[in-house]
Amino acid sequence: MQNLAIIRGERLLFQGLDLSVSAGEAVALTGANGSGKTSLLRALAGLIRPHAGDVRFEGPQGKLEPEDARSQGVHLLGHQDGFKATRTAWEELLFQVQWTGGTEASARQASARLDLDRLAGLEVRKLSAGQRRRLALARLVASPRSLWLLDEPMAPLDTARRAVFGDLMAQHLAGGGMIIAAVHDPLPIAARACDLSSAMGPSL
Amino acid sequence: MQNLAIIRGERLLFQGLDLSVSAGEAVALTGANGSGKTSLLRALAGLIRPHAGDVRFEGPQGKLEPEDARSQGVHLLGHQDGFKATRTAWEELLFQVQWTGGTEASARQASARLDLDRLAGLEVRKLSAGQRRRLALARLVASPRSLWLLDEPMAPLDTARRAVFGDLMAQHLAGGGMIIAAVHDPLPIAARACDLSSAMGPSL
Amino acid sequence: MNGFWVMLRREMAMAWGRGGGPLLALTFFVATATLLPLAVGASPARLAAVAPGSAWLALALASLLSLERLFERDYEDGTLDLLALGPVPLEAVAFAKGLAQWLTNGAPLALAAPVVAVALGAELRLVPLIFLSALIGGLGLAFTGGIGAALSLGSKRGGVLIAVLVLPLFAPPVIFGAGAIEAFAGGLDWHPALGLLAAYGLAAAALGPFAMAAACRNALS
Amino acid sequence: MNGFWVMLRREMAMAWGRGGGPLLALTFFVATATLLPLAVGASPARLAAVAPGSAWLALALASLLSLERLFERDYEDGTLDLLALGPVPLEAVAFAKGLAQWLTNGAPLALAAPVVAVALGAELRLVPLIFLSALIGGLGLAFTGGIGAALSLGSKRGGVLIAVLVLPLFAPPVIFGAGAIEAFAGGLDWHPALGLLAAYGLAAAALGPFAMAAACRNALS
Amino acid sequence: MLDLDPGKYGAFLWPAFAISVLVIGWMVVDSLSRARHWRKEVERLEALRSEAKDPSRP
Amino acid sequence: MFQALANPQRFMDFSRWAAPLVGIIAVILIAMGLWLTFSVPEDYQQGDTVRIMFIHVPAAYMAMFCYACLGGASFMGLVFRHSLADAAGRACAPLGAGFTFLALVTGSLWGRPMWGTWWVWDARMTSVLVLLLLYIGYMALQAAIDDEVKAARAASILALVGLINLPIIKFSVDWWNTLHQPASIFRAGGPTMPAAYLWPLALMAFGYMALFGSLWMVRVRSEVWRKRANGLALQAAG
Ligand code: HEM
Ligand SMILES: Nc1ncnc2c1ncn2[C@@H]1O[C@H](COP(=O)(O)OP(=O)(O)OP(=O)(O)O)[C@@H](O)[C@H]1O
Ligand SMILES: Nc1ncnc2c1ncn2[C@@H]1O[C@H](COP(=O)(O)OP(=O)(O)OP(=O)(O)O)[C@@H](O)[C@H]1O
Ligand SMILES: [Mg+2]
Ligand SMILES: [Mg+2]
Repeated sequence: MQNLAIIRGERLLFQGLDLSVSAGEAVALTGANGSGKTSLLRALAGLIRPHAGDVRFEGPQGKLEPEDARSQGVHLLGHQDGFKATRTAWEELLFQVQWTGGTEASARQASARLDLDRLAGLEVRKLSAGQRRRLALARLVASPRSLWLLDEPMAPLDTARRAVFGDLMAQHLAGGGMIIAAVHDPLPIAARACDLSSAMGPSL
Repeated sequence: MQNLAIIRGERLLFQGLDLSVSAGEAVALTGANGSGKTSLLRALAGLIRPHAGDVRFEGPQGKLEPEDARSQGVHLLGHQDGFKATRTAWEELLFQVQWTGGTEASARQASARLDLDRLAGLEVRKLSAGQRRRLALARLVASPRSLWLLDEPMAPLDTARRAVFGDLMAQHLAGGGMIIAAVHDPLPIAARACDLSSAMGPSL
Repeated sequence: MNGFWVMLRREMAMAWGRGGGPLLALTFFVATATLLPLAVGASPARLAAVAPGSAWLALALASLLSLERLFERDYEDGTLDLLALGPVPLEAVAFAKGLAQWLTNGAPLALAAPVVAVALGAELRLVPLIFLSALIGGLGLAFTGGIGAALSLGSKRGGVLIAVLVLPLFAPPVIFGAGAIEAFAGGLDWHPALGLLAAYGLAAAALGPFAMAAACRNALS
Repeated sequence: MNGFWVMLRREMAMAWGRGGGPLLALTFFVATATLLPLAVGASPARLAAVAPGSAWLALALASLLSLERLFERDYEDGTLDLLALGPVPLEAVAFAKGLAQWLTNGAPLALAAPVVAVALGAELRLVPLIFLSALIGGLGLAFTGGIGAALSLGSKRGGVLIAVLVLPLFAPPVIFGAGAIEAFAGGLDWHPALGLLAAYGLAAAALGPFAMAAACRNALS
Repeated sequence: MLDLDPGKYGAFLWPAFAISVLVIGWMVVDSLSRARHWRKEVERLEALRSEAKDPSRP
Repeated sequence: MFQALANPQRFMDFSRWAAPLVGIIAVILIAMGLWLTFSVPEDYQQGDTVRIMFIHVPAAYMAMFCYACLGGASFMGLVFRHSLADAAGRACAPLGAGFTFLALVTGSLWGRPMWGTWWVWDARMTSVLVLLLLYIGYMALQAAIDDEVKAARAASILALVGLINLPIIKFSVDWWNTLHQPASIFRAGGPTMPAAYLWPLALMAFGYMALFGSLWMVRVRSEVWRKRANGLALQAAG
């Protein structure tokens, strides 16, 4: 699926933001703390309703219903990863993958790719911050959805894993995917910069 | 209070680690994901019991009981910050400061220092990731405890705030404090490096 | 519909998962029923009179306790975000949750209800009706309870708030269920009460998911 | 001891804070008491017989519901780490929590208990004793309940597990409390039962904090 | 001289003894089978380990 | 004794022959007890139902005795952090729950002909039911926490807290007058029971006790093995 997303969000935080992302493109959202990066990502995912303006999705065959686009084409990875602390890493990964449209085989592949096989039997509660983040990233890899909305995805990863994740993102883009990532440190891939601070008032 | 901490931790994760920190010193703990940085910090704080080895604290007048040292000389800031989502930022800050031995005046000063005054009345739930982290850092500044144990303290902060936090750390050290921080990116202050990966087996 | 099954399977697995699952709900049920005689005194005549009704009360309270977690955990740990972006609408998710709740808590409780009632002194001939009414009633309790659980998301005192929101919704099934048993015991016609109970359960299962989904969306935004 | 007051003030503030606080507990109490007649039938004679006891039952269950949050939230959001590194030992923290629970939930419930009992048909002369026994009993309920809440930290099904752990510990106060009222109503000597109730409450307040603190440390490690 | 006829009380006496036999039997069987299971498991794993340690054996 | 057995290997060596031996003693005692149970004369009041006493009372004693053992093991586990003590506690709980269940059921089967009811909510019976709930709570708590060490410690705390139930059971008949018999054996001033009944009762009681001892050792052994197997499995996994 090749999507073209056209976005015009507008909130008390920022006004008149225009942003459009097309297949194969990555956007690095930057901005001071509280400038609205997380809010923008959640609005794109349809979890919060923008004060004004709207979000449109387009597929190769023209306009898509936002509901359909979101239920089949969007991965949101926020600060909270939705893992149940007392289930095993593999149980949780498998559920998230199947829920977002992947299969058991693709989950297995992603787990190998992110070096999770030896952690699969551990309870999520016992994973370290970086291990847990890798588990969350595995879902993105395992179930193909074209738009990735990432909120500070790399913070807890160590250097080696950041490089791996950079490769994964590059591969996603090469396959026609799109990425919008809120970051404070530069992304390890080429990305269009979008600074929210410029679109708003004084930083909080 | 000027402490000298002598640490010999030993766990299944790493063995025979020896580390001692004296007044005015900062240590940057690095290590791959899962190498045991968080576990080490929690062991230093006395929350988990090391498999072997022990943690000792020394004050200017000689040995300190670990309980006393921990209940009066240690700040631990982990991934979880202990804020109640539905209370206001100020209420939560004030409680944490008073609990760790500070006063209302010092809380007010720290809030100004970290640029939190405009957020004081907001519920913690509404703060952005970086704002919330700043709220957590304010506690360290407001109640004087000599050993700071920090777990990836800077990840959600924006560039300007990282500089501010660097100043705060430098000031703490200058006043005879100690810092042990688990990080993936370099600290903005001079710090002795301690790599956990070298003391352990293959990374997970 | 694949998403629905994935969801249902997960909910069932989490409820039955290691650690006992329905066993704990049953134990709570038994324990509540144990406290009752301690509180109202042990005279058998007095107990027998209130036995079936009290079993129903314990049923409602036991359901209530297990309800609190229905959405709250998912809300706090971010699962609800994920569920909102899934292949099926939140209404189906809510339905799966209610159904799983009924199957993993309501059904075992329905099995235990007659046992508890008899232990408190109910007559043996009431057993089938107590089981049936508890089973049907459980459907209503699960789905109306879910509404309360969803509405209290993000509030400070979930537990008590749910109770306050849900107890009024629990009143009709308790009336109908206990009423059917009462009628049967008194030799009256118990079909209407049981019919009303079933109607209530089905209505709750049909409408509840919409309310739950709306409440979840509201909590997320 | 300064730390103790900071802690107590915070707990009280959180309980009374915006959103209702004890009001919700009271509402739950009233609602439970309302369901009872629905469940056991409205015959006044039957109700009056079980009235004081049912008030006690509702009291125990209402305490139970509000208990779940006593430690769990603090455990999950990292507050417990902070509390473990505070100026006073965890035992004092646990005591402050139990005390706050009693003051903000037990005391209002004790005020409501006589009202509910009278509404269900208890005699007026029972009122002072119902209040007193509920107030004293609340102390035991708060502290033994806290033990269950702390023990179930980090387990899979907090709510129901607490119920299972705590209900056996609730049995003695319910027996003593309801027993005192029963004895008084029957013209017997009610002092021994009330004395036992007070002894249980004091013992729970004295020993409970140690068990709670041990359980919290265990959960953190 | 064994008095095995409890008369009208048989309905209570025999179930009491029967259930005692059942429960005690369950305790015995459960304990022994658990012990057996874990003993076997230890033996199996130890065999596995000695195999792994000794690469000369196939 | 404790010091010696606290070493798992020494315990294994000891229990290897002690468990079957005590088991055989249990069988002999219970067999003799059963023989006497059915050969003593009927009670002039209770008739043949008095024979239920010989399984009811030992079960009731064991219910309490197991809980006392559980409390002791829990205490040792908490204070000395010894894994064998945790295993000892875990081994007590299901056995104790079994005996408690038996005490309840046989008591109730005895109560029907004697008092005309299966169950009354008097203090003795209720407190025994509470004992069963405590056993269940202990096992449920242990099952609900995955970290084994933590589970054992949490359950131990519960077991210690629950110890207060034991005096309540023991003295409930004295504190409240209820349907249930007051103590007739372990009382100040010596037993009040006819000697003819004392013998089978004593045999059965000691038989139950020996049975518990034997099964307890078997269960502790399987706990030790289980730990060893888990350790080996972890090693094998790397
Ligand atoms: C379910 C109901 C019952 C329960 C839970 C129960 C429980 C107990 C317990 C815990 C004990 C040992 C207490 C002690 O050491 O003092 C005991 C002893 C005894 N029970 Fe029961 N009992 C029940 C029913 C009955 C009935 C119906 C009878 C007889 C009519 C009976 C007769 C006795 C006798 C004679 C003793 C020995 C007392 C002594 O010598 O110390 N029990 N029972
Ligand atoms: N529910 C809410 N009600 C009121 N204000 C809110 C709410 N949620 C967020 N805000 C405010 O909106 C602003 C933007 O928050 P957001 O989380 O989007 O920032 P961010 O750019 O992600 O910052 P960070 O870099 O710190 O993560 C913040 O100032 C925050 O206080
Ligand atoms: N309770 C536990 N039981 C078993 N293993 C655990 C437990 N807690 C942590 N671990 C394991 O211990 C290792 C160290 O975890 P820790 O959180 O200390 O790592 P870390 O160095 O902080 O890593 P990161 O950089 O990802 O935060 C991890 O492999 C983790 O899976
Ligand atoms: Mg953000
Ligand atoms: Mg870490």
